[in-house]
Amino acid sequence: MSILVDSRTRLIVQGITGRDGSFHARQMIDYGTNVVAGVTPGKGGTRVDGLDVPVFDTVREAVEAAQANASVIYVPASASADAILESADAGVQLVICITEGIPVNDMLRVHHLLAGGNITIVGPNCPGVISPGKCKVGIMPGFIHKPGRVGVVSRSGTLTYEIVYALTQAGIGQSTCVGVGGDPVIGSKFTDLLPKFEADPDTDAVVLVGEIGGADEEEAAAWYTRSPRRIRIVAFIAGVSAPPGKRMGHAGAIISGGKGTAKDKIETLMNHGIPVASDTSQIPDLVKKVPG
Amino acid sequence: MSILVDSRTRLIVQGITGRDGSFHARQMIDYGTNVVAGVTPGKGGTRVDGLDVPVFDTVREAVEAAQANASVIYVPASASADAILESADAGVQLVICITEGIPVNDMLRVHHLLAGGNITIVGPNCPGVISPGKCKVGIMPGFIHKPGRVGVVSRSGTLTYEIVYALTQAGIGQSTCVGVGGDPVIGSKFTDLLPKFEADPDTDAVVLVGEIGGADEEEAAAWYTRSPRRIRIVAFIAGVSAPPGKRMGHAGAIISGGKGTAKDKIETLMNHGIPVASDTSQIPDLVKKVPG
Amino acid sequence: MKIHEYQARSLFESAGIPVARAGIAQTPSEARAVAEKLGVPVAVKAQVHVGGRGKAGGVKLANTPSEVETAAREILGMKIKGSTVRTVLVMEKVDIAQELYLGMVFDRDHRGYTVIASSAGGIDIEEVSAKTPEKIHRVFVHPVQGFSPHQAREVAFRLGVPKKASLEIARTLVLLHRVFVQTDATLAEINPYVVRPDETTVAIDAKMNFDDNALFRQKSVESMRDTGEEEPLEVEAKNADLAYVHLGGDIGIIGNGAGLVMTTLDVVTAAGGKPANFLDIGGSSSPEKVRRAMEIVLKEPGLRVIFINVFGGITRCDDVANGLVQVFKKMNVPSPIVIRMTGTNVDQGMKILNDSGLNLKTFPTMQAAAKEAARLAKP
Amino acid sequence: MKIHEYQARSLFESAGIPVARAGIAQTPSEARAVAEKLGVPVAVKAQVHVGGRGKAGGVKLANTPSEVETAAREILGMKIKGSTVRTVLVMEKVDIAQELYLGMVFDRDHRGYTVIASSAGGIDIEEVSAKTPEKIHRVFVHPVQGFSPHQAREVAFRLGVPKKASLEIARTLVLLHRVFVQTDATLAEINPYVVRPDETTVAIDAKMNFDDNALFRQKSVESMRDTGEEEPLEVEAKNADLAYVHLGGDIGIIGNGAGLVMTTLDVVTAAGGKPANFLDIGGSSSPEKVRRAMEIVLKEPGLRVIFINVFGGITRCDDVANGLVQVFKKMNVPSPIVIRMTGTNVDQGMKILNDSGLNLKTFPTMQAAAKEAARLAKP
Repeated sequence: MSILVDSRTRLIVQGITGRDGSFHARQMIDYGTNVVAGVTPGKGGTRVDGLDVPVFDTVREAVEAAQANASVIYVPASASADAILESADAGVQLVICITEGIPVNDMLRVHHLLAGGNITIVGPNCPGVISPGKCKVGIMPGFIHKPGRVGVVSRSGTLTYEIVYALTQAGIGQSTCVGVGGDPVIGSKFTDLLPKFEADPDTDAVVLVGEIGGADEEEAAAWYTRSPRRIRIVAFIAGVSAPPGKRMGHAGAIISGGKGTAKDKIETLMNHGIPVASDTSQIPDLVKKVPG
Repeated sequence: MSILVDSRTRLIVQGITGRDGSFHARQMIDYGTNVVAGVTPGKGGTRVDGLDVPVFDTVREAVEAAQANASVIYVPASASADAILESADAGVQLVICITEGIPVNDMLRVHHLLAGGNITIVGPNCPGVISPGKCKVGIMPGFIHKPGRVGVVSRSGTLTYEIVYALTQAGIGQSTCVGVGGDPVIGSKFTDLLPKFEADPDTDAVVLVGEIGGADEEEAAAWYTRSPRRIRIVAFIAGVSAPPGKRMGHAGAIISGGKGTAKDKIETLMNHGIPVASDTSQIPDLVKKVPG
Repeated sequence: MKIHEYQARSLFESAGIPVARAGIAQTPSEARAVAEKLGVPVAVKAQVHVGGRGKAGGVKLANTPSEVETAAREILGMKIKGSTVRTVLVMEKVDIAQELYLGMVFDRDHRGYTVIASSAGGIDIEEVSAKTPEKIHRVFVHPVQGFSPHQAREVAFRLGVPKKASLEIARTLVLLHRVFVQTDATLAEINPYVVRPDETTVAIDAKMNFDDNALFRQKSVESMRDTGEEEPLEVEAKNADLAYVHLGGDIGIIGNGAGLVMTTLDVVTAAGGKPANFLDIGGSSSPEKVRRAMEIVLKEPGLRVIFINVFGGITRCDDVANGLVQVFKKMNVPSPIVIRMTGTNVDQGMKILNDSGLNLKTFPTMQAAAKEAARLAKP
Repeated sequence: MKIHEYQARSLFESAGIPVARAGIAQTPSEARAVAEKLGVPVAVKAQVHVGGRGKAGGVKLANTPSEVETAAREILGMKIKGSTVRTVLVMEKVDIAQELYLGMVFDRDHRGYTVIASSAGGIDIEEVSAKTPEKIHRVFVHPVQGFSPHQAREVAFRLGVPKKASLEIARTLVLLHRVFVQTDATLAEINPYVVRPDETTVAIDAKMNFDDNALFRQKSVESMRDTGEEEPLEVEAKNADLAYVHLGGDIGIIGNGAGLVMTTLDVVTAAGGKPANFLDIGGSSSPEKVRRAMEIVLKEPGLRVIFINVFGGITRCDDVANGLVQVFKKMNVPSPIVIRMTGTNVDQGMKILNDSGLNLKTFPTMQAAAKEAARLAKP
C-alpha cells in the first residue's frame, strides 16, 4: 500500500496547456500515472501536442467527464488559490499544488474556506507526491525512487531527491514520498501526513525532512509521543548554520523572533525519541538501525 | 412555560445610556424583567439616572460580572451588527435586536458568521419578545398582554399590539409573543420559532401575523404539514391591497417580481390547513374555534 | 435607491468593466458635441429611472451629428411614465454578434446574493425566466466567503459564446460582484452585455439599485440621488423621516407602524374605499410627526377624506389625542377626518377628540372607521 | 518587502489613522522649510530600513529652525548599520501622557493574523514580551471572517488608558487591519502610539512589511521599494529571479533547490568553512542561471572558493556539466571551483567536467566537496 496516490488515482492536470503543465503531464504519464484530463480555462476542446488527454475549460467538466479524484496544479501563482478552490468545489478529494510564489493571504483564505471539509491539499511550492512504482504526481524525477516500506515527508525539493536517491542506492525503497512545500502556509503539515503513514500497513518508517522556520517539526515530535506509534521516524533538519531573520530561499524558511531555529527543532525531535541525522549521508544507516 | 424569555432570563441592555435604551430599560425593569447589566463602549463604570444597573464597556465584562444569558440591542443601525457579534462572541445565547435600518449586507454577514452556532437572534427591526407576567424584552407596551396559552409570532409592531390587545380583551392570554422583525434578513424566522412553541407544553395555539414580501409564511405553512403538529395555528396577512414593487414601510414588505403577494400567502396557508383571518377583529374567535 | 444608467455605467467603468464609449448631454447641442467626439453612428438614450423607455421612443439611433441633435431635441423634455427626461446618454453604436444578460441581486430566500447570466440578453430577464428558463444560469454567492473567479468562469462557459468572450465575461462578473459589494447594492444589471464579432465584449446598458439603509456609509452613491426622478411627496416624507407610498386614491391614510398602516389600507379597500397613500409615522405618535404627515397627505391630489389609525401603546391615547387636537387647531384641514384609536386610555382619548369642537369623527374599530371614510369619499 | 517610516505613515494617514504632522526632506534647507511650516519644536528622524536608529544618533529633537537645519545636516549622509541616510522625516513634537504599542502580524502558527496592543510602547515589543508579558494583549483575526470593531474595543479597553483614548485606539486598530489586508502586509506596527494629555491619540512611528509574493497585485506598494536600502547583490539576484542571501564568509555557494543549498551551507560550516552566501538557482540548472549566479557570487568581497552543488533530476548531469563548461569557458573566474554533482547520469557529467581542462575539482559527495572547499579557503 501507500498513502494519498496509487494506481486508483485518476488525475486532472490544471494548467495542462502551459509549459510546465504539458512537460510534467508527459513525465507523469510516462511514469504510469493515470492522467485522465487537463484543464485550462478557454482551451477546452483543444489538444496538447503529443498528449492523448482531453482538455476542459472547468474542473467540474473534467471531473464529470473523466471521474477524476485528484488534481495537480501548474497554474501561475496569481491564479493558484482559485484553482485549488475550483477543484474543491468540483468534489476533487486530493489537490497537489506545485506552484511557487502564491500570496500568503490567498493560502490563508483557501485554508479557512476548506477547513473541516473532506479535501486533502498538498503544497503549494512543493515537488508533489509519489508512490514509487504506482503513481507520480508532481515534478520529481521518477527514476530515483524505488518501491518499498519507508515513507518520506519533506519541506524541500531537491534535498528530498538527494535523500530519496541515497535511500534507493542503499537498497531502501519508499512507500510514498510527500513534498509538503516550502511556504509558511501549506495544505498538509507533517502532523496531517504522519497519521496516514501510521495507518498504512506497508509503511514501517518515515524520514522527516524539516528545515528552519515555523513549528511543524515540533508538532510532529509531539504527535509522535502522544500515543504509542507503530511507525518509526528518522529526521533531518536543514539550516543549522542559517542566520536569523533571513529568508533562505523558501518563503517559510526563516528564523523570526528567535523562533524556528534548527537547533531547537533537533533538540525537540531528539527529546521525543526521534533520531536526527547530522548529515544526509547518515540517513540510510539510521533508517536501517532505528529500533522498530 | 413559554419560549425564549422567562423568569430565568438575565438581560443585558446594549446601548443602555442612549435615549431609547435607558427609557426601555426602565420600562422592562418595571415589568419585572431581570436587567442585570448595561453596555455602552466608553461609558463603563458610569450610572444611568434612575437605574440601578451597572454599565460596562464590553459585553464580555457584563457577562462575566453579571452572568447574563440574553441581550437586547438599542444601538444605532451602523453599530448594530457589531453589537450582535459582540454578544455572540461573549457567549450570550439569545440576542434581541430592536434597531431599525441595519444594512442588508451587515445582517447577511451576521447570519452567516453565526450560522450553525448555539445562538438565537430575534430581529432586527422588531418590537422584541414578551412572556407575559414573566419577562418583557423590547419596546412593546406590557399591559396589553395577559399570561395564557397562545403564542404570537409577527413581522409587525403595532399591528401585533393590536392583535394581542384584542386577544387579551377577549380573555385569551399569551404564552410568548415574538416580533420577528420587518427586515428582509432576520435572525429567527417563523420556522425557527414554531418548533419552539410546538415543544412548549404550555402553548396550545399560535397566531402567525405575516405580511407581503419574502416566503416566510409559505415556509411556515410547509413546516406545519410536514409532520403531525400538536399546536394549532391561526394566521393573518397584512398587505392584501398593497401594490407590487413598493416598499410598504418595512424594508422586507415588498412584492418583487410578482412574488410575496398576500393573496399567494393566504392561499398557501389555507391549503395547509391554517385558517387565515380576513380581519384582525376575527382573530380571537378563530383562535377559540380552531380545531385542537 | 435607484440611479441613472449613465451613473451606473460610470461605476462599472471605474470597476474595470468594459463599457461602450459614451457621454451625457443636457441639450441638443451638447449631444451633438458628444457625438462628434465619439464619431457617428450613435444611440441617443433617455436617462430616466422608470423602465420601458425604448417602447416610449426614448432611445433613437442617429447616423449624423445633425440627426443626433434632432434625436436629442425629441427626447429631452419627453415624459416617460411620469418622468421628464432631463439628460440623454450619447453612446457609440456597437457591432453585435450576441446579446447577453449579466446581473447580480440580493437573494432574500438564500440570505446571500445570486449572480445571473443569460444567453438571452436585451430583453426582460423575467420574461426569459418564464419562457426559456434553460437560458438562465445562476450561482449563489456567499456573503462571507465571497465570489471566486472559477465560479464566474463556470457560469461564463455555459453561455455558448466564443472562449475568448467567456473569459472576458467571467472577468466582468468578478468585477460586477466587487462593485456590488463595495457599494452596498441590492441589484446590478448589464442588459445587454454584448459579444462583438471579434469576440471582445462590452456593456451597453447599466443599472444599479442600492440599499437605502447603507447610504450612511456610501456617500458617493448617495450623491447620485436624483430627487427629480422620485415622487415629490416621497422625497418630502423621507426628509421628515416618514415612510410614505403614493397609491392614487382619495382617502388619505396615516397610522403608526407599517403593519398597522398596511392593514388599514386593506380594511379601507375592503370597505370599498380607495386609499390615496400609505403613511407610517412610526411606532410613536408625536404631534410633530402627525403635523408633517398631515402636510404631506393634504398635498395628495383629489383627496376627499383623511383616516388616522393609532394604536396607543407606551404612549397613552389621551396624550395622543391632545397632540392631535393641538395640531389640528393650528392647521387648516379642508377634508373631513376620521380617527380610530385603540390601546392605553382609549376612552379618555376619544373623549378629548370628541369634545374638541373640531370636525373629527372617532371610532373604536378599524372596520367602522373604514366604512365611514369610504362613505365620506363617495362623490 | 520593507518600506520607510514616512511611507508607512502615509499609508496609515490615507487609511484614516491619526498620525503626527510631518514632512520629509532630502536636504537641511528642506528640513528647515518643513519645520517652519509645522512650527517648532520638531523631531528630525533618519529614514532607514534597519532598526536602532535612535541609539545610532539618527533621531534628534530641534527647538528652532536653525537647530533643525543642523540636526538634518548631521543625520543626512549618516551610516546606520550599513544604510546611508538619504531622507529625514521632520515631525511635530507631540505631548505624551502615555506611550502604547499597536500592531498586526501574520500569524503562521494559527494560520491567520494577530492584532497586538501593549500598554508599554516606545520600546521593543519582544523585550516587553519577555519581561512584562501581562502588558501585551492579543486577538486572533480570522482571514475570512475578518476583524470586528468589538474585537478592537475589547483589546483597547484593556490598556488602562482613558475611555476616550480607548475608543480612538479601537478605531485605529480597525483601520490598521483594513490597510494591512488591503496591501497584503505581513506586519504593521505603530510604536509608539501616543495618548496625549487631552486623551486624544496619535501615531508617532510607522512600520510596514509586505508579502513579496503579493506585489504583483500591489503596484502602489511596490513603487515604494527603495533598492538603495537593500543589499546590491540581493537586488541583482532578485532581478535575475535567483534567491540570494549575503552571509559574509569566503566560500561562495551555488546550488539548485533551497533545502539543498541550506544543507550545503551546513556541511561547509561543519567542515570549518565560512559560506559567503546562499544562492539558489531553483529546481533546474540552466546554463543562463548558472552564469547569472556566478556573476553575483564573484562580486562577494573576499571570495576564495566557489562551491557548486547540483542534484541532477529530470535534467541529466551530463547536460548540466555541458552547460557549466560552456559558461566557465566564457567567464574569467579567478577563484578555484569545487563541484559536487549527483543524480541522473552523474558519471558522464563528472567525466565531462574533469575532461574540460578547466580549473574544476569534482566530488561525488557533499561532505568531501565541502572539506576541499574549506581547505582551499584557508589563507
